[in-house]
Amino acid sequence: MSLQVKDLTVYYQTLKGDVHALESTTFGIADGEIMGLAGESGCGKTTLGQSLIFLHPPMKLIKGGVTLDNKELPIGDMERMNNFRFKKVSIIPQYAMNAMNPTRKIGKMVADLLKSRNVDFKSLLPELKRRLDLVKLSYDVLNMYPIELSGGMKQRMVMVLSTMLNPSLLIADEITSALDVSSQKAVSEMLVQFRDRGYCKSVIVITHDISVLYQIADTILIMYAGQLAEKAPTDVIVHSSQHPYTKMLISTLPEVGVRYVDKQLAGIPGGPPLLLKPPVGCRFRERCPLAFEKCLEKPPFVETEKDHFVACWKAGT
Amino acid sequence: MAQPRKQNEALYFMRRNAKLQIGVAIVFLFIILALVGPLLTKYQPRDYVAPGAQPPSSEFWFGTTSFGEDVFTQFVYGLRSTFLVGMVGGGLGTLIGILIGFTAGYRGGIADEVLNMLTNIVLVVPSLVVLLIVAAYLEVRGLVFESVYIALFSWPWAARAIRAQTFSLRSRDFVDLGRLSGMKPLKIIFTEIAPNMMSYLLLTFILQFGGAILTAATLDFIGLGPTEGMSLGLMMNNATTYSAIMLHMWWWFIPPGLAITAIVGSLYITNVGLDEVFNPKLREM
Amino acid sequence: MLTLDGVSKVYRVGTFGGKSLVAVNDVSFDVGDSEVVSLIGESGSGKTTIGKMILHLTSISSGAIRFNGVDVSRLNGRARKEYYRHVQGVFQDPFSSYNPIFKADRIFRTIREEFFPKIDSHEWNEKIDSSMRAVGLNPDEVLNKFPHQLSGGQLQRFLIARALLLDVQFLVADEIISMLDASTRVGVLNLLAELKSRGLSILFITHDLSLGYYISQKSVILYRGCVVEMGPTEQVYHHPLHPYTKMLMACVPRLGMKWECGEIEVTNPNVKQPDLPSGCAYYDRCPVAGNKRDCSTSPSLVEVEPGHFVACWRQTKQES
Amino acid sequence: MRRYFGRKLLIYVITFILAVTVDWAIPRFMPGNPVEILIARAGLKAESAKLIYSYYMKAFGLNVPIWRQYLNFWIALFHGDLGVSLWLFPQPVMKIIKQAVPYDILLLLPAILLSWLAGNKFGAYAARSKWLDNTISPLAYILQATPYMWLGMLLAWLCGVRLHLLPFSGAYSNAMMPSFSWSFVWSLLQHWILPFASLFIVQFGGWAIGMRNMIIYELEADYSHYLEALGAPRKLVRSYAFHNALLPQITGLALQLGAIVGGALATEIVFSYPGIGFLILQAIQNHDYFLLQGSCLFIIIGVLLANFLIDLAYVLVDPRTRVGMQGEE
Amino acid sequence: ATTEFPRSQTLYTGGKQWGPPSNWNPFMTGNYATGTIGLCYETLFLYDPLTAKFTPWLASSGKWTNSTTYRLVLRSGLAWSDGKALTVDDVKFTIELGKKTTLNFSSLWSWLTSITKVNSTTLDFKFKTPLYQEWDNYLYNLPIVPQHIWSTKSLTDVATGANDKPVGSGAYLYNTYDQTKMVWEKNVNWWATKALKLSVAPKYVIDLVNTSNENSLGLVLQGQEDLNNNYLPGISTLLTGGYALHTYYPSAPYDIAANTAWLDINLQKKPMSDLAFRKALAYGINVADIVSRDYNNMVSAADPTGLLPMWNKYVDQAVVKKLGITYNPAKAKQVLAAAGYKDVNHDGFVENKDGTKIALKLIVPNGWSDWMAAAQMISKSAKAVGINIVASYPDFNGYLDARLKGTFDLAIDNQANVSNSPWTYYHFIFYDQLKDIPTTQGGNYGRYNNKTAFALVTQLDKTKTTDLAAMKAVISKLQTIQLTDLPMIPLWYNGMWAQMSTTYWTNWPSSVAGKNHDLPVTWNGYWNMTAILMLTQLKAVKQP
Ligand SMILES: Nc1ncnc2c1ncn2[C@@H]1O[C@H](COP(=O)(O)OP(=O)(O)OP(=O)(O)O)[C@@H](O)[C@H]1O
Ligand SMILES: Nc1ncnc2c1ncn2[C@@H]1O[C@H](COP(=O)(O)OP(=O)(O)OP(=O)(O)O)[C@@H](O)[C@H]1O
Ligand SMILES: [Mg+2]
Ligand SMILES: [Mg+2]
Repeated sequence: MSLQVKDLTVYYQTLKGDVHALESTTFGIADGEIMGLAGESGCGKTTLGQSLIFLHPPMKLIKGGVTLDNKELPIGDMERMNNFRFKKVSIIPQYAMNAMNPTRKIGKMVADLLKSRNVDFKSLLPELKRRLDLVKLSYDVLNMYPIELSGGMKQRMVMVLSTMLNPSLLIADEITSALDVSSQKAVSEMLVQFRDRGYCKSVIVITHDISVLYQIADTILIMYAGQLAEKAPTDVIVHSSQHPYTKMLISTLPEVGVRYVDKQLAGIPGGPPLLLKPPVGCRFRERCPLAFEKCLEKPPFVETEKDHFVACWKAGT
Repeated sequence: MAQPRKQNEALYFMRRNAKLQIGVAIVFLFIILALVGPLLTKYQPRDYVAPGAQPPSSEFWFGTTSFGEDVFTQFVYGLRSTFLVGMVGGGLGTLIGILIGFTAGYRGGIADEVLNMLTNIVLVVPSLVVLLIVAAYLEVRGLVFESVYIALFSWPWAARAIRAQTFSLRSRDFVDLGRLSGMKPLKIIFTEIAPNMMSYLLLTFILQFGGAILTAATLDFIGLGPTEGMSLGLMMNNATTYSAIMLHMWWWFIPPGLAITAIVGSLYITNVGLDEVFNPKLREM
Repeated sequence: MLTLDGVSKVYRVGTFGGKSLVAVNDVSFDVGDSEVVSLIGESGSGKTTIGKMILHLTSISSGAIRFNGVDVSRLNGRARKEYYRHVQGVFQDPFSSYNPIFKADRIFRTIREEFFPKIDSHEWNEKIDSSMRAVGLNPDEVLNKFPHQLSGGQLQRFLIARALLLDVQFLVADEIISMLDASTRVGVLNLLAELKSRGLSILFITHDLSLGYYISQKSVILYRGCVVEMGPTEQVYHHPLHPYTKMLMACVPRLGMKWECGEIEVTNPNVKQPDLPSGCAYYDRCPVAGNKRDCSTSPSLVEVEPGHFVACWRQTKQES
Repeated sequence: MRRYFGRKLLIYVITFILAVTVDWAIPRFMPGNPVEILIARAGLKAESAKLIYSYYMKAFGLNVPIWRQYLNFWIALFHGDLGVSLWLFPQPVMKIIKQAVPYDILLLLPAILLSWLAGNKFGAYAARSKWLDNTISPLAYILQATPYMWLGMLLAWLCGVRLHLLPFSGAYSNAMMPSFSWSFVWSLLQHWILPFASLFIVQFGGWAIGMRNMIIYELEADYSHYLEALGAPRKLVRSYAFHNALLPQITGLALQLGAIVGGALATEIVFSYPGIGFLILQAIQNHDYFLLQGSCLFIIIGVLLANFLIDLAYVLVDPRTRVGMQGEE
Repeated sequence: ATTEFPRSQTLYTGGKQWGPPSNWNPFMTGNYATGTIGLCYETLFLYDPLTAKFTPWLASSGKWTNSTTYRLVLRSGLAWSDGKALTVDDVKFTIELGKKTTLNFSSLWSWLTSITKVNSTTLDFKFKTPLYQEWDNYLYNLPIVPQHIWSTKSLTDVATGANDKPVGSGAYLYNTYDQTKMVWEKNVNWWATKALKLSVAPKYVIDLVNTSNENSLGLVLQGQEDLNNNYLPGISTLLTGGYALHTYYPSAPYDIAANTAWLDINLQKKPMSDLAFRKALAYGINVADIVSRDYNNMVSAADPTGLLPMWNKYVDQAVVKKLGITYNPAKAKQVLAAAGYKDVNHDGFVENKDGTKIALKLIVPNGWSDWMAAAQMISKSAKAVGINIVASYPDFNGYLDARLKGTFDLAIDNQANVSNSPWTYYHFIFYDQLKDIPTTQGGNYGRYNNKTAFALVTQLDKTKTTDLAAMKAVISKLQTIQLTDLPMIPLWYNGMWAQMSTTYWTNWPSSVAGKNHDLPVTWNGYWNMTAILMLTQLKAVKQP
């Protein structure tokens, strides 16, 4: 196991009280695994990703721990965590389009960043060039300013930069959401290539587009309202999921080939609960067609089959 | 995104924001002084009530001028004009700014270009210098008139800010929706756009208010202020012409300047406070 | 019902109209009665611009849009208001469609003020009630709330209900579900389909091919402001003729069907930089483009099958 | 890029023409006749005054139609001729202004540049922690709100009258004529300190505040978060934020110039510093239309020119303007 | 030029120059640099107003040989500072310049016929109608310029040229100037050293440009300015403050009276056209208050005739006793009531006889601080008797304009200065404004129209200066008219403001017996009223 998250609980501290954005999450990612992280907007995907690298106020670590390559990740300690950031854990943020300093040449910024991490920029140049080639960026981009690049190019540049030090864990937050289908495909495939070439060991891909995950992820983790719902290999999630939420979610996705006149899809009625004062027990209870009394207790996230974890009292039954 | 919640929050933050409270408190203190001050004194600002050049005493709280006018009386009347100039000058400046900002921001196109150019022109012209020219040739100058011509040169800042805001609000979908409902542009501006900028307009007004006070003080000091009445700038002007500095009559020139500094400074601090209240990004600081 | 006839939109950017940007280039298509037409294209291809021109929110640079034979751009004052009685729009971001400082149902009030100033309250409430039910909202649940207290799906339904208050015949739906969550988007989508069956014509703007497929009878594929292909949805999706459409179809991520591994990015090997000032807009990315000369003029739409048009020199050549 | 400059230049040219026209027009359409004043001032014998009146009208070019006067004004302007001063008759306005300009440069240039640099450094420093921010920023706000002349009066009183530390009037000792001697330079410096200080202090507050606000915004920007997430040291993040925050401060400088010049005016008056501000006051008090016109014109041109230079410089330092360079700012 | 001036040999003056020195043209009376006439160019005589005596200066004597011929004898051994001799040709040339071009004294030629050179030191002036009073005025005011330099100048330059680096005959030479000062350097070859055994004490006279009252006060208090001729508010409180200050009179009013401040009344407007109203006004103004509060007793209240104290002998006390008006509020109210001015609407102010409101504006130039305060006080004391006067401060331009065009109601004015004859005073009050276009108004801004009075002024001008009785007779008639008709109301005497610092120089002029009684004033026209002699009396203080 490259990454092991145990009982991680992170709240946002706000004036109205704590937002329980991440509650007792426990899961692992194997070496070389690309794990997709999906769920509705606001379910805590970004929070999870951020917690693993840059847990800053108003986020607050309530409990839990993370180990990466069998070493404890001091995620709650800003200073100590710095030794791991970029080198061991890295991120391609949701806002990759604006992630680069608009007034510095890209090359300069890369150099500054590397130098500040005590890495010799010069000696990395050939490698940098190789990776730029891989993502189809010309070497000249280093001499350009971010605004001279298109959105997709910036996205790829950040991808290269973030993985420059071959981190064990890469967190890719919504990196394809703003792209056209063609670029989406390209970027996704690059991500796979990065993993394949060992630029990064394990990857967490955060998105709400399950069909993209289906293309690239080895496993998919479904979250609902701050809690884990289900984790399993991609095919299992798509074709034989056990959590009612996952099932319903998959079934709502329109696809080319499905027409209203032929087959009417149904949505999930209702909406997710507020995380400020989340209901006890299973948080999906309200919307779940299968809900019963037991659901007032929080279902544990258990392995029902090999590599298949579900948090539902009715799972497997 | 969520404004009503924001308003409640705003209240909450207002109560917690020390800058805002201190700023508002000081400004209010002076407003009250301006309101009740004239009742506390039995003199008129230009009355000769005592021997000249008296230092502050229990009878003449701020001392007297060379001629024996009561500095305190002048001070409280001066405060009144200061607030008047702030209100009228700042208000009018904001109003012109709003007018031009809304028009430019909402209409866009050529109207925007032209107004923008006008704004830029007035912006780069050293306004005080032009004010000097204008004021120098006016025979009789009143307080309100002074406020008006201060406003005529101070609006560009407001216009720019409001234009930018309008510009960003204009492209919001609810404005388009308003148009789809057949609303007239003016109605859209005032019922859809303006309410969303209230906090912004308030901030703009406060800045204009402070700016007008400072400009007026400078004009008065140079001797181009109102030809009648009393103002804080005029007090400083008098203090210099009658050599208060050389004669160590500090009680004559310190209060007016101090009041201006305190009022304008508090306005600025209030502004930051309000900004912090309205702008969640700054709250964390 | 609605016809676009050679519509173009040129934005002037820079001071005093320095540069110009052709956002929409000579677009023609029509939407029939009770028909859903989906307008598909990537970001910046001019979809929204077309929608806004139809809604008379932006001026038309050239060409004409006709609604039941009437030139839309001529409408002003009362006539324009009358037009809005029949043609309405719903936009992408449900949250920004509401003025955040007012309650959500204010949008109804505006409609009443502008279109039904004389109606009495009872009648009006009834009207609201019925149109709310039509969009599947429970009035008691949603009335008198601020936008942030409602979900995106509810807000979009609200907007549709608003349109239904009027005698609306044509709806421009600009990416109305792309901001919604998977769990709620289907509901709104189904609602549109339902409205269609009640006789409404819809221009469904999207960049998501599967959504377009799900709902529309006719699809128009837009690329850089030009229509590259259009026709009955089935034909366009299953027999794409234009290389761009083909590429799109290949890139759509589908559950249960993995992308074919191949070129990471599809580009025209002949082109280093987009240096074609005129001509086929897709030339620089086109993998099948011939040499430069062949594509140096812009191809016009050619009907390849009944109702199925494509603008590609290759197709045209094959034909002839 | 060319378009950008073209546009800027257009604005400047229009501004210039308008400003000059206003500058020319106001005295002419105001009541009163400058020559009458000159004569009244001379205390001439009535019998001679009549003769001298027509003589002066001609000398000041006031005896031709108004449009002709306007034309002549422009023609003269391009010959560097701003007319003859009434107050200091028969000195040419240009000569008087030329004598004053060095003092303005001496006072304004260091005050503007140093306060800008120091204010920005200090503002960046203040944004560093809540504690610093809560103590230093309010102080900076107060400084910014201080009327220039009042601070000047305070300084003059404290440092000059009370403590006898520094002279507070004029540009150098009355016992000297300008020369390249140590004693002269020393005297110049002593007289310069107080007016400089009052300009510096007020502006310093303004820049510090501006910088503080900008930096806070920059530190909240995505690129800052990205850098932090990658573990970049605070130093790097701050230096990026500082650099980016500095850019708007440059445009701010251009926009503030007019106001600063206004402040300098008041300061020069307090300290009887013989710059253009002081000239303007004298021109106003002595009804010297031509000198007033000339001085104001000079300031306007100066501010426009400085603005233009800053615009130029800005393009060099901010790649966004260089690459984007489209309509919106 | 010199770049540093040793303090102990330098006299710093100030008070005349309100702007940088801009010209040294003695014919540009308005704004030539301090000392241009007096230190550099000299006049034929000096005049001492305190003793009413003429002192021969460039001239050694002058007298009327008959009623239309004046014979002038020039001193011998006179020289210009460039070494050339100063001769009668220069004098003749100078005065004839006024015929060639428009100079301030050009009107002289309307009654002067010719100048003839009798011999190398003597000139005869032939007059059509000799104006004796006015001629005497020229004798100590007309600067003599060197023909060898001025004959090369164009006439424009003569009239309005700056005349840089002037060459004169006086005690000082042009040294240098800058924006803040004019520097004069002692002329070691000055003719008077030999001829009159006079030697000026300071090596340099530096006249500082006034920038503000405050600044001047600071300089004087710190001993950086030795003589200041500004009105410095507050100075009287400092005289005893250990500042080494000296004034002409050791006690109030401290300064010699220099001119009369009076109230111009616009006689063409209602109700000022009514004599009764003017009388009430005159009774209603509390001048003592102005003197004590505004001026801290640095001025004294004016005589009802307004004639300066030095002209006391011309005041017809009988007339004053009979007609003179002084502050008396009760009387003012009584006069108003008697004339039918009543407070109809009970606002505290009387209304016109026809019931319309009276609201008079009293204008003084903005920034003239002592006058502004005085206007306030006038307004206050007038209000006390029921006359509504509002002080108003247009700027100087507006003030002049209102006065010239006659649009004002009331104004404070002080243009008639000390001179050799009360004629200048009456010429100003009874100036026949009707014969002049407004632009060249020479006085009488109230538009008083009385042909008799105008004729009397001319008659006075034509009276021989030696015929004191005749002069008095005319003046008495003028005073009767003045006090009867009240065309203006005299208020107070402005002083020859002179603050002297004894830090570096002593032996200043003083009223004290045994001290020199020269006028300590650097204003234009005062050097030749004995101020130049002050420089010969000064003694440097030995600095430790
Ligand atoms: N700064 C914050 N302060 C308070 N609550 C926050 C903050 N940021 C996020 N939250 C709350 O935490 C929860 C999880 O947010 P998060 O951003 O992780 O969701 P997400 O799954 O990434 O959503 P999306 O798909 O919209 O990015 C949400 O309910 C959100 O409202
Ligand atoms: N007001 C405007 N001024 C200038 N250019 C504009 C304006 N509005 C749109 N454009 C440009 O016109 C082009 C088409 O824009 P449009 O919004 O129609 O695209 P879209 O297909 O709706 O894209 P998206 O999917 O991102 O909404 C874009 O290149 C855009 O930059
Ligand atoms: Mg997220
Ligand atoms: Mg769009």
